[in-house]
Amino acid sequence: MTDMLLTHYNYWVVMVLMMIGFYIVIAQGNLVKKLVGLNIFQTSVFILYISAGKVSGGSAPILDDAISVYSNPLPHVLILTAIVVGIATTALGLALIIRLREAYGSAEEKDIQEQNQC
Amino acid sequence: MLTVTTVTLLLVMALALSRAFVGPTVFDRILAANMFGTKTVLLIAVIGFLFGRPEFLDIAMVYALINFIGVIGMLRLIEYLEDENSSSQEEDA
Amino acid sequence: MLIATAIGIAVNRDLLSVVMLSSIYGLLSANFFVTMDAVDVAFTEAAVGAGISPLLMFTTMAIVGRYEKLPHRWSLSALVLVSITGALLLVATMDMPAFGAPDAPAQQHVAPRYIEQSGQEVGIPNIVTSVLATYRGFDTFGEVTVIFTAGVGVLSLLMVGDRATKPLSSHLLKASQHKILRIVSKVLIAPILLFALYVQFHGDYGPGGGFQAGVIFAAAIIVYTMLFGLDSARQVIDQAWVRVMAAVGVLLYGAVGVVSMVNGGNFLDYDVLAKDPLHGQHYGIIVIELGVGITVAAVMVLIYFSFAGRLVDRGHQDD
Amino acid sequence: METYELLSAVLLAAGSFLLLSGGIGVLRFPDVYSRMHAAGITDTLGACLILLALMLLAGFSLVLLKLMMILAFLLITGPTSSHALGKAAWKAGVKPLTGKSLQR
Repeated sequence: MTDMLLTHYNYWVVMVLMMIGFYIVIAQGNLVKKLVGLNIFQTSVFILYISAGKVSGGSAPILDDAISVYSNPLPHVLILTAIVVGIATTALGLALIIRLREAYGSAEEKDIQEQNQC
Repeated sequence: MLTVTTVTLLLVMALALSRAFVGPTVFDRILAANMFGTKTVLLIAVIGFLFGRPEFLDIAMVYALINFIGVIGMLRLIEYLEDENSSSQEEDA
Repeated sequence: MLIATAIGIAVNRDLLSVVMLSSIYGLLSANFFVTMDAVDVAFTEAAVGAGISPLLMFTTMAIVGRYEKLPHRWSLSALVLVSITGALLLVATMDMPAFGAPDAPAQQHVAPRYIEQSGQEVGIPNIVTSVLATYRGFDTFGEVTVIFTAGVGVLSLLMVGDRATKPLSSHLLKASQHKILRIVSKVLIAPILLFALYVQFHGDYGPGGGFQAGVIFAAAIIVYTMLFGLDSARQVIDQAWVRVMAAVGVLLYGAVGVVSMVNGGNFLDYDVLAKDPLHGQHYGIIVIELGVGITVAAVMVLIYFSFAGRLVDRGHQDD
Repeated sequence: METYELLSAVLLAAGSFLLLSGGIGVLRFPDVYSRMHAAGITDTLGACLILLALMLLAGFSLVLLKLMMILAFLLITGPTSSHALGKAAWKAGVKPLTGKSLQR
C-alpha cells in the first residue's frame, strides 16, 4: 500500500483536483464559479498528461549533446495546444455568461431556471 | 545552498498562500498573489540552476512580466468595481 | 507542492476572490509543469493561467457582479456523486504505470521516434516545437482554427448592439490618474513586445513558440488598454485590422500547406519548400509558428476588446 | 572559483532569510499597509540578492544577460505594483491602523 502511495501519488492528486473541480461544477449555483471549476478540472487533466510523460531522471525535451534521457515530448505538445484552446473556450463561456446576465439579470443558475419556467 | 533556497522559497510561498486564504480584504489577496508571483520567478530561476538547465530562465522572465500585468489588471478592475459600488450607494442614499 | 496545489483549490470556495486564488493556482500548476520538465507547457500556463484568464474573469465579474447571491451550502447528492466517481477513478489508477517509469506504455509508442529522429528529420533542438509543427501539423492547424472560431463566437455574442463610438466619460478620466503606472508601463511595454518576438522566433531552440508569443503580445496590448483606456488603444490598433489579422494567421498556416502541395508534396509537408529538406522544414516551422502567433494574439486582443467594450457600455448605461 | 561559490552561497542565504522574514511578516502583521511594507521591501531586496548569487554562478554567458533582464524587470515592477496596490487600497477606503486601534 505504501508502495502504491509512493509510485502513484500523481494520479491521486489528479483525482482529488478533478473531483474538486467536478464538485464545483455540479454543486455551485454561480455560473462564473462553475467556469472556474471547469478550469480546475481542465488543469487536472493537464497534470495527468504531463505527469504521464515524465521519465525519472529525464530532462526537458530540448536536444542537447550533454543529455541522454528526455521526458516524453508528446504530452507536452498535446497540452500546449489544449491550454490555449482552453482559454479560448473559457472566453466563449464568459461571453455567454455576460449575455445571459443581460437577458435574465442574473448569473445564478437557479434564477435563470425559474425565469424560464414562468 | 541552492536546495536550501528552494526549500525556503517553497515555505514562503506556502505562507503567502495562507495569507491569500485568510484574506480579509481583496488587497491582502492581491498582495499575496503578487508576492507569490515574485517567489515563483525566483523559484524557477533557482530550479533551473539546480537541474543545470538554464533554459528555464525564459519562463522566469515571462512570469516577471505576466505577474506585473496581472496585478495591474486586478487593481484596475477592482478600482472600477469599488467606484461602481460607491456610486450605487450614493444613489441609494 | 502538490499538496499545496490541492489545498489551494479546496479552499477555493469562498467569495469571488476565487479568481485571485485561481490565478495563484495557475502559477502553482505552472510550477508543477516546470518540475515535470514540461518547459513549453509551463510557459503557456504561465501566460494563460496566471495572466489572461484571471483578467478575463475579472472583467466578466465587473459586468456580472462580484458576489454570489446564494450562500454556499454543501449539496449532499453532489458530494455523494463526486465521491463515487472519485473512488471509481482511484480504483482505475491501480492499473496505471508507476510515476516516472521509463517503461510505461506512454513512453513506448511514438515518443522514442520523436526523440531519436526529429533531430535529423527536422533539424531543430526543441522537440516539442518540431512535433507540434511537423508531425502533428494537422492537429495544430485544427487548434488554430478552433481558437479562431472561438474568437468569432465571442465577437458575435458581444458585438451585438455595439455602442463603443459614444464619447467616453468617467472611465477614461479615472485612468488618467495613474501617472506612475502609466510611465512605468510605457517603459515596459516595448520590452514585453520585444520579448514576445524573441519567444516567437526562438521557439525552435528554446522553450517558446507561436502560442506563447501570441499570448504575451496580447498581454502587452491589454495592459495598454487597461491604463490608457479602450479608445486610445483602439486608435493605436484598429479593431477591424485585428479582425483581419486573426484570419490572416489561419490563412498563413493553410497557405503553407497549399504551397507544399503545389510543390509536389503532401499538405503541410515542408520537405519540398526548399531544395534541402532540413531547410524546408525550418522555413515551414517558422512560417507556421508565425501564423499561430498572429492568430492567437489577434484573437486574445479581440476577446479582451469586446469584453472591455461591454464594460464601458455598461458604464454609460449607469450614467 | 572558491570565492565565487562562497560569495554566492552567502548571498543565497541572505536572500532566503530576507524572503522568509518577509513571508512571516505578511502572515503576522495586522493590516494591509504594514503587510505591504513587509512584502514589498523584502521581496525586492531578497530577489536582488538571490539573482545576484545566480549571476555569480552563471558566469559570462547569455544566461547572465537573461538574469540581468529579470532583475531589471523585478526592480521596475516590484515597487510599482506595491505603489499601485497601496494607492488602490487607500482609495477604496481601507484605513491604516494607528496607535489607538493597534492597542485594542
